Amino acid sequence: MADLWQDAEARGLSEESLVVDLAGFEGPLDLLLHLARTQKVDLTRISVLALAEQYLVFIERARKIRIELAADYLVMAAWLAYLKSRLLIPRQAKDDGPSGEEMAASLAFRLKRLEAMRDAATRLVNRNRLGRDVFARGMPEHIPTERRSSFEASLYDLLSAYSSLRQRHAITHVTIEKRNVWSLSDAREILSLLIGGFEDDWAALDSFILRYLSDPAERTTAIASAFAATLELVREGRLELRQDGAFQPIYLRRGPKPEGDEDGSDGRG
Amino acid sequence: MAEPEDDAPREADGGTIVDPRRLHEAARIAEALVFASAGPVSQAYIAERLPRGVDVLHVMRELKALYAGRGVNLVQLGDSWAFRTAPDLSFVIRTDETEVRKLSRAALEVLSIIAYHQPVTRAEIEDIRGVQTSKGTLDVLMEAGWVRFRGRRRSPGRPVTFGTTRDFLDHFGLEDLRDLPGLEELKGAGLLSGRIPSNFQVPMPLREDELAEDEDPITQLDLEELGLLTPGGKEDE
Amino acid sequence: MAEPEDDAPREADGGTIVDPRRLHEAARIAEALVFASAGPVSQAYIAERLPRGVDVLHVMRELKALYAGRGVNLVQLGDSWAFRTAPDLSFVIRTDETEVRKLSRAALEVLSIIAYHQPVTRAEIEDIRGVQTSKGTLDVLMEAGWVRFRGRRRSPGRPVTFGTTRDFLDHFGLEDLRDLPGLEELKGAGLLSGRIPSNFQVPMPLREDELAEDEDPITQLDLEELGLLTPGGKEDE
Repeated sequence: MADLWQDAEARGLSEESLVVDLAGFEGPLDLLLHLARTQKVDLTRISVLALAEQYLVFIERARKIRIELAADYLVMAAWLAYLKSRLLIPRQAKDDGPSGEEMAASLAFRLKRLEAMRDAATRLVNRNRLGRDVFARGMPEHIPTERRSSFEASLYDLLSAYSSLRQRHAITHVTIEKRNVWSLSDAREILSLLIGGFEDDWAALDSFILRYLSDPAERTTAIASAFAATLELVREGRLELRQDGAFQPIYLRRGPKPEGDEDGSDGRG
Repeated sequence: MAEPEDDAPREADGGTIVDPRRLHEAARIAEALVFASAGPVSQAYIAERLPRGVDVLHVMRELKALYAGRGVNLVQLGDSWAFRTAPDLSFVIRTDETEVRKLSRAALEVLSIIAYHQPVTRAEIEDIRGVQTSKGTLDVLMEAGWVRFRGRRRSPGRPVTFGTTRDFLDHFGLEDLRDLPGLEELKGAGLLSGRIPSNFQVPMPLREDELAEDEDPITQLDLEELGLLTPGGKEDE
Repeated sequence: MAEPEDDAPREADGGTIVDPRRLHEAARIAEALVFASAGPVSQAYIAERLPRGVDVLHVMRELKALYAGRGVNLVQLGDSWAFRTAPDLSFVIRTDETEVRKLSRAALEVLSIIAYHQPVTRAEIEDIRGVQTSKGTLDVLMEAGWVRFRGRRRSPGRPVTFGTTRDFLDHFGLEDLRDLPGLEELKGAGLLSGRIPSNFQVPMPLREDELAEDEDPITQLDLEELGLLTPGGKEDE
């Protein structure tokens, strides 16, 4: 493990260039996967702690050189900071949050799964593809009408016709001013992203959210909006809240109704 | 499509006709139908046009074997059939104009996730990739005709599910979704599920109190040295 | 089926190579070239792509013989070659040569409005589209069997309401009208951009067999009155 740390230190320079390349990454998991690869170990044997640390260092640098980071990256940073604290601090007796090991396992799983899909994608494009390696009849003599109808249209045709029609008539000219406050929907979206990462146990995430998701100037608006969004999510049953006493940390966990319209990542059977 | 299920053994299977003349005639018809079309032709469509009492699947399999060693092969794509040039001859046929749709990395990734995880919701795709799917990615895949809306998940919110099409099979030369490369291994490793499989091994974070053989306990000093403690020692509770 | 080289070990015209393996390979190449080409392929073009020392004409003749009894024949057109369906099988190819027409943009729009907004009257369709709907458009959709009269609105003039049919669901691969993607999903798939007003809604269509509160079922009498009953009373169900 010590080797890995030194490794990370030695890579300081390349990380610098990574920061500049941020646009080349497909989101935080992609970045993590890249960092994990540079550990040059099998994914099942990576040091999750080292990885979390590398990621956080990376994010810090990006922020220092004022690269605007998408919320996805910051959400991951908040989660990893929380994971780190879980892994490093001995467990408190009354603490019923997810264990660091569980969180690490879930991260390792997600990385492994993403990597597997990457490999699958590569194998897929390298197959013999129609029109490149394999060819169809160049001079077709007929088109089988397999449907009873003599009209051809796909669901995609239908939906895109509908969408563009409705859109055409709905467009009104609205200019939205760029604002430096967190809107309720910003906060809601960020929280929703995090809910996906929650296990079914309580987690004291609020402090990490604030640390990573807002610069000091925005902190007040962030607190206000995040709290309001939290309440809204609680009301919808997608989140539960707990606070043991005044000024104590606020714990969050996934509510009984995780799958909403857009998110809720655990609805599969 | 309301196609009469085509692999259902019709009356044929029991006492299939073996008259070689009729079989040959049926093979000729099937061959002509598929050969004349650029796109895949469904087995049900072929069956409807064969002499009564002939087992389509039997005919198609014979034809497939007949063409196996030739420059043009008969391939099965889901419940359809098509003639395609043999892959090893691509070097002769490929011209400068031949060009296949270029997919962005994101689109390719989303495509494979849909292929391997279908039916899959957008939220699940995003969960796997850890990033929101940008507008246009799914759009491109649907426009290419490789991805379609499949239905809705029977879960709160009834999210729409995505799946792949027959054109997808055709384009990537897959007989069936089961032929997706590495599908079985991925399934076996639990990597096509939303949950961590019980046999998933993460050796790294051992329990706090356990140390690997080659490991020394980490101390507060180490942490500071490594710069892991943020100013103010917040980690220290 | 006989492979070409089975009867090949004779001295070919003019003392060319007769190695059956090479001949077979040449035949495969020629076959694939002719198959994949968009028009007849000249013999010279094929010759250029065959292994050196192989006699094209010999190869093509062998191939022609090979395909002679099959459902697809190799035919010579001047100095070019092409595959054609065997003439005696033209009946199979022709049977349903009802041309498949692409649905026009207007028809697609009207169809989608009917699908999402059903039960919907003609005036409402025009209101949503912002243009008048020609009678032909609705006729085409009726002819396709995708749209039907559902009932009559209990409002002045008792306008007829339109809805989709079972065939519509079949054609578009939907199990249920509620499988049509909603606002969020259209957005997610990149079909709707984010720049839409907040009050923008995509309705959830009423199922085929559900009547809206202000809707009466359509009767035989209505259809007759509207002059919509085709001879034979097909609408009657």
